[in-house]
Order: sequence, then structure tokens, then C-alpha cells
Amino acid sequence: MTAAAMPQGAGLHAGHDDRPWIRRYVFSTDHKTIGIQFLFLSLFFLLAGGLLAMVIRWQLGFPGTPVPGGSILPDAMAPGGVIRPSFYNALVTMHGTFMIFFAVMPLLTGVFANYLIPLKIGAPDMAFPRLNMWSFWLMIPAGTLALAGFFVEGGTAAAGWTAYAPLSNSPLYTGVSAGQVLWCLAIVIFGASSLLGSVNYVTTVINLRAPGMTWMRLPLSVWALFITAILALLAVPILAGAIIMLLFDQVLGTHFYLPTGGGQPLLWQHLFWFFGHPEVYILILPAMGLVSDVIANGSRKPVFGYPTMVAAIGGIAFLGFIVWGHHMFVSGMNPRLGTTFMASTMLIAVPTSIKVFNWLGTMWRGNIHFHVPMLNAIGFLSMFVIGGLSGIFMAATPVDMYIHDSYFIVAHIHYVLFGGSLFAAFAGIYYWFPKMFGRRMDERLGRIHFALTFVFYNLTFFPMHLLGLGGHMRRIYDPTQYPFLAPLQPINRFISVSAFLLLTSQLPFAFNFFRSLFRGERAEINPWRDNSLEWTLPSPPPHGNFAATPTVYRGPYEYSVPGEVEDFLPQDRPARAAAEAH
Amino acid sequence: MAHAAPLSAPRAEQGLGVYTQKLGMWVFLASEVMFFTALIGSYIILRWGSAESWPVPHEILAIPITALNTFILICSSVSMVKAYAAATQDDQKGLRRWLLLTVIGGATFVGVQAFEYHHLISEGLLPSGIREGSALAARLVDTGKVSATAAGLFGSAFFTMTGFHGFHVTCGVICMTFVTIKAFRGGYRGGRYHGIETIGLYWHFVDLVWIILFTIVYLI
Amino acid sequence: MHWWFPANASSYGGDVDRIFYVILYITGAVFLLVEGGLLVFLVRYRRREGRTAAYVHGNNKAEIVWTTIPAVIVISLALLSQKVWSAVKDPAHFPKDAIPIGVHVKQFEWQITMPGPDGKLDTDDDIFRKNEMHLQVGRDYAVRLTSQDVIHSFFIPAFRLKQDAVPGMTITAWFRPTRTGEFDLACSQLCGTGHYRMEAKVYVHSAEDFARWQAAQAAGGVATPSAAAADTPRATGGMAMGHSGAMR
Amino acid sequence: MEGTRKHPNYVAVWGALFALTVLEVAAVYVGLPRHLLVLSLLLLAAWKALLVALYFMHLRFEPRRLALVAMTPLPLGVILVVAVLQEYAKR
Repeated sequence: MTAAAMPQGAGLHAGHDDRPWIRRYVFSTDHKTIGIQFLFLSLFFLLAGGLLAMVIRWQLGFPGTPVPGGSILPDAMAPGGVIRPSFYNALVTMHGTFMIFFAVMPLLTGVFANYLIPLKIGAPDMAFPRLNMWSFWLMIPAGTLALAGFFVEGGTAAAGWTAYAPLSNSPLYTGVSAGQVLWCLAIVIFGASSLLGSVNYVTTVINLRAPGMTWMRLPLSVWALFITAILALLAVPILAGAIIMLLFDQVLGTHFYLPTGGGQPLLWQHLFWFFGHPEVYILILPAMGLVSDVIANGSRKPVFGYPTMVAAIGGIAFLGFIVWGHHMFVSGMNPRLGTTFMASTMLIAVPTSIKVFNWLGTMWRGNIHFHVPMLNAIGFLSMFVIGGLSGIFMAATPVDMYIHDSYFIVAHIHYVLFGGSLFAAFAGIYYWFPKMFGRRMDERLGRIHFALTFVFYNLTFFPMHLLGLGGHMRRIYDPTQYPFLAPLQPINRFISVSAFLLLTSQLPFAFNFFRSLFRGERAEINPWRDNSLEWTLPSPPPHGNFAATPTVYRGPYEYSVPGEVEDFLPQDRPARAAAEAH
Repeated sequence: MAHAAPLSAPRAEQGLGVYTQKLGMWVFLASEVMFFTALIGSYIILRWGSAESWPVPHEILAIPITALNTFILICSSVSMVKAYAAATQDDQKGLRRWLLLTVIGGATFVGVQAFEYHHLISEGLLPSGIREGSALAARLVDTGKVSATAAGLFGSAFFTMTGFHGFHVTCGVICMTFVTIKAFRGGYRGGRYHGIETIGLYWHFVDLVWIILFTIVYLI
Repeated sequence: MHWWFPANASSYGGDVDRIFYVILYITGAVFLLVEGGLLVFLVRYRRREGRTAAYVHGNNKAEIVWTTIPAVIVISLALLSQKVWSAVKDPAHFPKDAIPIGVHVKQFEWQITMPGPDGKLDTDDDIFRKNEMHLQVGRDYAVRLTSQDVIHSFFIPAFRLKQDAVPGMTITAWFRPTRTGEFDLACSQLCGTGHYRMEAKVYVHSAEDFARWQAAQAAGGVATPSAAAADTPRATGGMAMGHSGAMR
Repeated sequence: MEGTRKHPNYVAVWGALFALTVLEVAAVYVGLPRHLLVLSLLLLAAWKALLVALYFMHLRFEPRRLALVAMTPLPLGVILVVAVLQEYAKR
């Protein structure tokens, strides 16, 4: 297996690339290729999830009217283009599943952890390149199974992405049988993929750092991705175990979650959220890391309070494991547990606010360049603040009693996952696109994309807070059924129109992305004048990355160092001024 | 994977002071601990929370044969560690002998477990519960000793936990077979023991899980 | 158009709203501070020719300040919430003489058993209704929630109360209506295809009206459907997660 | 360095594991009071698990920080199980 042995040892010299085509572009063990493969996969699922959301929004804004173009759907989903309630539940379920497991998570960890970790720490590749390849190729069957649900008898899973038992246990309750089984299998395979990735990221960061790349010189993106990998490593197997039991309940007739057989429905919720809350941080911590890099670069200033930023990432990660019960305040869980979980949940506000204030501190007295990644990072910061603050309402148990399972929580999760994670992902794509593909994305289209997205994103999700306060439950097929929700219908309609425009606003991005792949302006080595190691390499970097292992002399955020000619100081440059400064 | 060692050799920033494969295996095992936590934890929770009379495991399961099986697995762990010791001393004959014994031990364990499953299923214990009209039902449920619900839950948890452990042993046996073949071809000559130590960690971990499972599922 | 909370109609709804507003004011202030600060920085420190960013790595004093203040705020919020929470959800603090109401939920229907004049359930004068609950204003009620199939959630927006009904468990939730009128009862947990139309009505009557209604039920001889009553598992106390045996 | 490591007496560890297993099985058939039985079985199992981890998996001879990697999941698992068991505590 020469190809598998390739990235290691003497066989690995940057520039000498004699791999056959299939090893280079398809079954590649090169972390950069795998990262790019993940990029296309996650963008595909982002689009799929987004389209599902549009159908959902159509039904909510204009209940009972045929979806434009919906007549192509089979009668089991939408007779005459009018969505069936069962199909609506399936849409809600698969929108969540696609976005969380197949879009945002691969987008943040799959793409950026893969692409950036070895480059930023000065390694030739991941610790286990072949496992890394499998981590991507397992996503293909997982994604296929998730999609396949739409085409089987009874339709796809319709018990929510949270798959609360016993609703998800039995076709008696939803009419879905094969679809739910496929969903379980898809998530279990996804879990295997995530496991292989996480093992790689953790091992690589611990053991493959270049000389001089001490822990406290790691870029915050690497710190965040490292701690995210630890979270995934410890949380995803709990989900896998829980889902395997759910699967057995469905196919082997076991009774883990079925009260009729002595099982416990709340056990599913505990296991699911023990995974689910760390999962929330798996989706946001990498975003925080990427944004930290971009904000420091855009402000031309060192990150404010680097050690505190690292500690805050660790603190959020640890607290993430002891707060899961806040998803279960009204579930019938022991109310004393509710008290404990409220206390731990409230504490999360502390490391989170440290991060926000330190980002502000980074911009303070900076020299802020408004390049497109920076715009998206600022978008992240301003929107994440809203998502973080609205979380405090849910953490307060009495208030949660009212807004739990309402549109308030839908607004909250989208402020964190779209306003937070996706803006950061856009920042990351714009920022590292030149390195990945050797060409730059168009700056003007990027600005247009950001402005439109920012506006319509807020118009879509902010009014959802109001819906929630009006008592609007989530996952409701037709809100006009309830007299007390009928007056809220204008808001629903407004949100739907904004949502359509939000999707339309992604056209400039799609156009920009694909056009720049082939026609974009050639990128120089270091277009953002960044300090990190990947910017010392050609764009795109060769197979094997570094011709000679780099040596690191300082942290990654040495911008505007007094006495330097330029306003940045790469990590691997043995400068005299820097030697004096330290 | 087997060739990953040279990567870490010239680095200045050594994280934990262990080579990459070993570290990777430990990281993987940390994840495995969480997986088994989900299964074993659920069993503890379901049993603790069961309002009905839970079956005494040794009235359903055959303890002596499983105790013997436990012993076989422990022995295969010892032979594994002896193989590792042989590899570090470049004792190729010892390495091959101990590896072969390890594979045989693991395969025997899986075989005994398959026999046990067959026996239990014919007695009437199924993942879905105790089969009506079976020998086990007559002995436990019909006499009112044990509630059918609790026994059913026990069956669900028993097959899931031991099944996944058995799956891990099976994977271990398959990998170990390849390692043994490689050893016979001299792949671990000259003090190249990293592969042996890494697979050994997995092997011992599976043994360790069994120690916990044997106690919690069979004895308590 | 009413785009805010429905008017409160329960004894503790006011406390819930109060905590909401406290949090709203605090988070609102933080929001203005952060976004305002961000805007000021963006304008003031925008890129200019000849400007160099300050070479600053941090400031421990500032970081201690913005660690401590949020910590103090959230801890006080937790303490504030805790009082209301335990008053609403902790069985130890339930009103002792609350009138029991049996609510058995199934896909997609609320089966509500209200006591007759004797104030007790499981007696001959029980009144059974589908998707309809009749209450007397100013009295304490303890709803015993059970579910026949999947998890549903008992949600009365005007009472600020939400509590899941879980199959295999009997969960008690209490409230005291403080206003007469007609209120909505909704299911807020995805429970299947008909989740969106699990609508029920809660009628809160004045004392006289309620007595009249109750008398009419007795006279009209609306018998308790025995099957449904038998299907409603009874609270066993203590083990809240205990099983109620054969269901379904 | 790693190659020249001295190996502990594996056969002695094996003997201890064997003896502990025999003790466990004996404890079940002797008919100890229930909670004493559970407690002693858990202790014996933990002892065996420790023997395997420390000697067969050489945690005793590894850097401390690797032991940390190995230990990280344990408190999390305990937190999960203990918290969920609170569901059965008297409310």
C-alpha cells in the first residue's frame, strides 16, 4: 500500500506528487483533499436542508395552499402540491437532521479541522491519514441513507431530529417504519465517521505539532477544533449507544424506551441530550475559533486575553457535559434535577461573555480592515450575542415553562446555529478559499452576499421570538388551527417571505464560489497578511505541505508589533525584533 | 496506520511523550468507554428504576460456563501481553506463539458466547423478552418469581450489552489474525513492537469491559 | 393585533412574567452595551492610512471585571428563578387541598376527568369530557397527567404552564386560575401526524356558574365512560417514574 | 527507552485476576446479604479492571498525562448515571 504510506516519513516530500488520479482526488488520504471533499458534501446538504426549510416555511406562511412546483411530489407527501401533516413532520425532522449532522457539523469540523489543523501546526498530514479518508467516505453511505428515507414506503423519519421515544419507537405512532430505521442507521454511521475524525484531530494536535508550536502558541481555531474533537469523541458514542437501543426497539422488539415493556421514555431524552448539549458546542466552538483568527487578522491586533480565551473554550466544553437537563425542564424530570441543571446552565453565560468581551477587546484600538471574512466575523459576533442572551431566558426554569418547545427556542437555535455557526463558516470559506483553491473569491459579490444575508437572516429569525412569546408551539403543521395563534399569522407570513429571500440571497455566494473556482483572480501566498503557518505555503499547498518542517518562534497573533516594518509577523520568522520583544 | 511512527520521531513538541499510534488508540478507547457507558448505564438505570421484581441473573444465565469464558478471555489477555513482551525483546518465536494463543483464546470466547446465546434462545430468553411457553417462562414467569416485563427488559439489555462486547471481540480476533499473519511474515522484526502494543491495548480494553459486564450482568 | 404574551390568568403566571421582564431588561442592557460598543469600535477604529493598531495582549483587570459581573448576574437570576420553579413544580410545595383532575392524553385527544361535587376522582359523580376542562376561578387544581401512547405536552399559555405527559408515568401539575373566561389548551410536544390539531378548551367559571354547570352535569346524567376511566392510570405517588402496568 | 522497559510479572497479575474471579463467583453462591454482595462485587470488579489497566495496558508505566486521557470519560459516565438515577429519588 504505497499510497497509504505516502504521507509519512521519507516518502513525503512536498512537490513530488506521483499519486494516481483516483488517489489524488477521490480516495485521497491528503487532509486538504478530504477537507475540500467535506466542503462540497456539507454545502450540498446545506442546500438540501435549506430547501426543506423553504417548504416548511411555505406551509407555515400559507397553510393549505399548494407549494409552487409541489405537484411533482407524490400523493403520499403532497397531494396536488398541498403538504400533508405527516410529510410536514418529516420535513421538520429531516431539516434538523441534515443541518446538524450533515451540513453544519461537517462544515465546521470536517472542513476546517481537516484542512487547517495540520497546516496550522506545521504537520505534513493527519496522524492517521487512512482513517481520515474513511471518515469522509463513511459520510457518503450515512448521507445516502438519510436521503433514502424520502423514497421508502411510509416516508422518512418524522419524529423530529430529537427522535423522542416512544414516538420514534414504533410505526404505530407515526406510520413511519423503514424511514425511521434508515434514520437510525444513518446517524450511527455518521457517528463512526465523526469518531474517526475526532481521534485524528485529537492525536494530531497533541503529537504532531512543529518544533516551537507550544500549546500557548496554537491558533485559537486549532484550540477550538481540538476541544471540539474531544467533545465529539466523548459525546457522539453516547448518541450511538442510544440510537442502537432505539434501533433494537424498532427491529428486534426490545423495550428500552417502551413503557409497555417496562422501558423508560425519559432514558432516551437523558441519553440524547447528554450527547445533544455537547453537540451544541461542537457546532459553535469551531465557529468561535475561526472567528477569533479572522477578527485578530481584520483588526491587525493580537487577540485580547489569549489565555482567557483558551480557558473559556475549555470551560464551555466542560460545562457542556453537565447541563443537558435544561432541555428537559418540562419533560417530567425530577424538579430538583431541574434546579441543578438551571444552576450549571446559567454558569455557561460566564465563559461565553468572556469570549464576547475579549473579541470586542481585540477590535478596540485596532485598525479594522473590512474584508469579506471580517464582515462575516462581525456578523457572527453581533448575532451570536443575541443567540447567547436569548439562551438565558430558557435557562431560567420558570420562563422556560412558558417558552419551551415554542418558536422562541426555534429563534434561539437559529441565532446560534445560523447567526453563529454559519456566519463563521462563511467567514472561514471566504478566508481560506484562496489557500484551498489558489484563487480568490470576488470581493464585491462577497459584500453583497453578506449584506443581503445579514438583513434577511434577521428578518427571518428575529420575529420568531415574538411568535414564541405569543405561545406559538414549534413543529405545528398548521398554526391557524388554534384560535390563539391565528392573530400571529401575519408574522408567520412575513417570516416565510423573508426566508425565501434569505435563500435567494445565497445565490451570489453560490455563483461567486463556483465561478471563483475556475475564473477567480489568482491568489498570492498570503493575501490576508496572516501570521499562521499555512500562509507560508503556496496556494494551494502541495501534497505533504511543508518542504521542511517549520520552526515556530511565537504565537499566531503578533500583529502590529512595534518596530516591525509590516503589521504582521509570521510565526516561523526568526526576527530580531521579536526576539527582543519576548 | 502501521507506518505512522516516523512522523512523530523528529518533532520537538511531543505532546504526551507517547508515540502517535498508542496515543490514537487511547483516544479511541476513551470514546469506547463512553459507548459502553451508554449501554451499561442504561442497564443500571432501567434495573434500578424497575418497579417490578427483576430476575436474579444466575437463575437465567449459566454462571459456571461464563466464569470459564471470563477465564479464557483473561488468559488471552495474558498471552497478548506476553506477545508484546516478546516483541519488545525481538523474540520472534515467542511473539508468534503468544499471538497464536491470543487469537485462539479470543475465538474460543466468541464461540462459547455463540453457544451460550444459542442455549439461552432455545431456553426462551430473547432480546424482545421471555418467549411464552418456553422452559424459562415456565420456570420463572409462570411461577410468579419474576415479572415478564422485567425479564423482557433484562433480555433486551443482556443481548445488547454482551452482543456489542462480542462484536468488539470479533473485530479484535479479525485484526489479531492479520497481526499474527504479519508476525509470521516477520513484520515485527527488529524491535518494531508498536503495532503489537497498540492492538494489545484494544485487546485488554475489551477484556476490561468484559470484567465489568461479567460482574454487572451476570453476578449482581 | 396581539403579538405578545396572552394575558396572564393563573396565580403564578405573574411571577413567570416578572422573571421574564427582569431577564429582558438585563439582556436588553447587555445587548445595547455590546452591539453599541461594537458599532463604536467599527467606526472609530476603522482602517485609516497611517494608523497602527495598538500592540496590546490583554488586560487582566478588565477580564476579571467582565467575568465577575456576568457571574453575579446569572447567579442572582438562578436564585430568583429557583423560588418560582420550586413553587410550581416541586411536589413538596403543591397546595395540599388542590382539586384533582385526571388528564389522560392519547393521539390526538385530551380525555379529561373532573370530580363531581364531592371533589374526588374515582367516584360515581366524576364528569368526563373530551378536549374540554371546566374549572372554578380561584381554586387550586392538581392535574394528573398520563399518556396512552407517546409524549404529549400539556400547555395552557394563559396559565404559563407547560408539562409533558409521558407514557408510563403519572405527573402532577398544579395551577390556580385567577380569571374567568375561555382559554386554550394545546399540545406542545411533537406527538405525531395530528399534533397540530390537539386543541382543547379550558373554561374558568365563577363560583355560581361553576356550581350551575356541575349541577347540570349531574342532572343531565352525563355518565363517566367507564372504559376511558379504567384506562386512566392512577397516581401511585413516590416513584414518579414508576410503571403503571398494562397500558395501551 | 520504551523498548527496554522492564516488564512486570504478568503471570502474577494473571494469578490475581484468576483468584479475584473465583472470589466473585464464590460470593454469589455463598449467599451474602444483597447490598454487601453488590458492594463487594463492584469492588472486586474495579480491582480487576485496575489490574488490567495498570499492568496489561501499562498505565502504571506511562506518563501521567496519558492516564488523564484514559480517565477523562469516567467522571462523565458517573455524572450521567448518577443524575439519571435521581429520577427515582423520592420527590
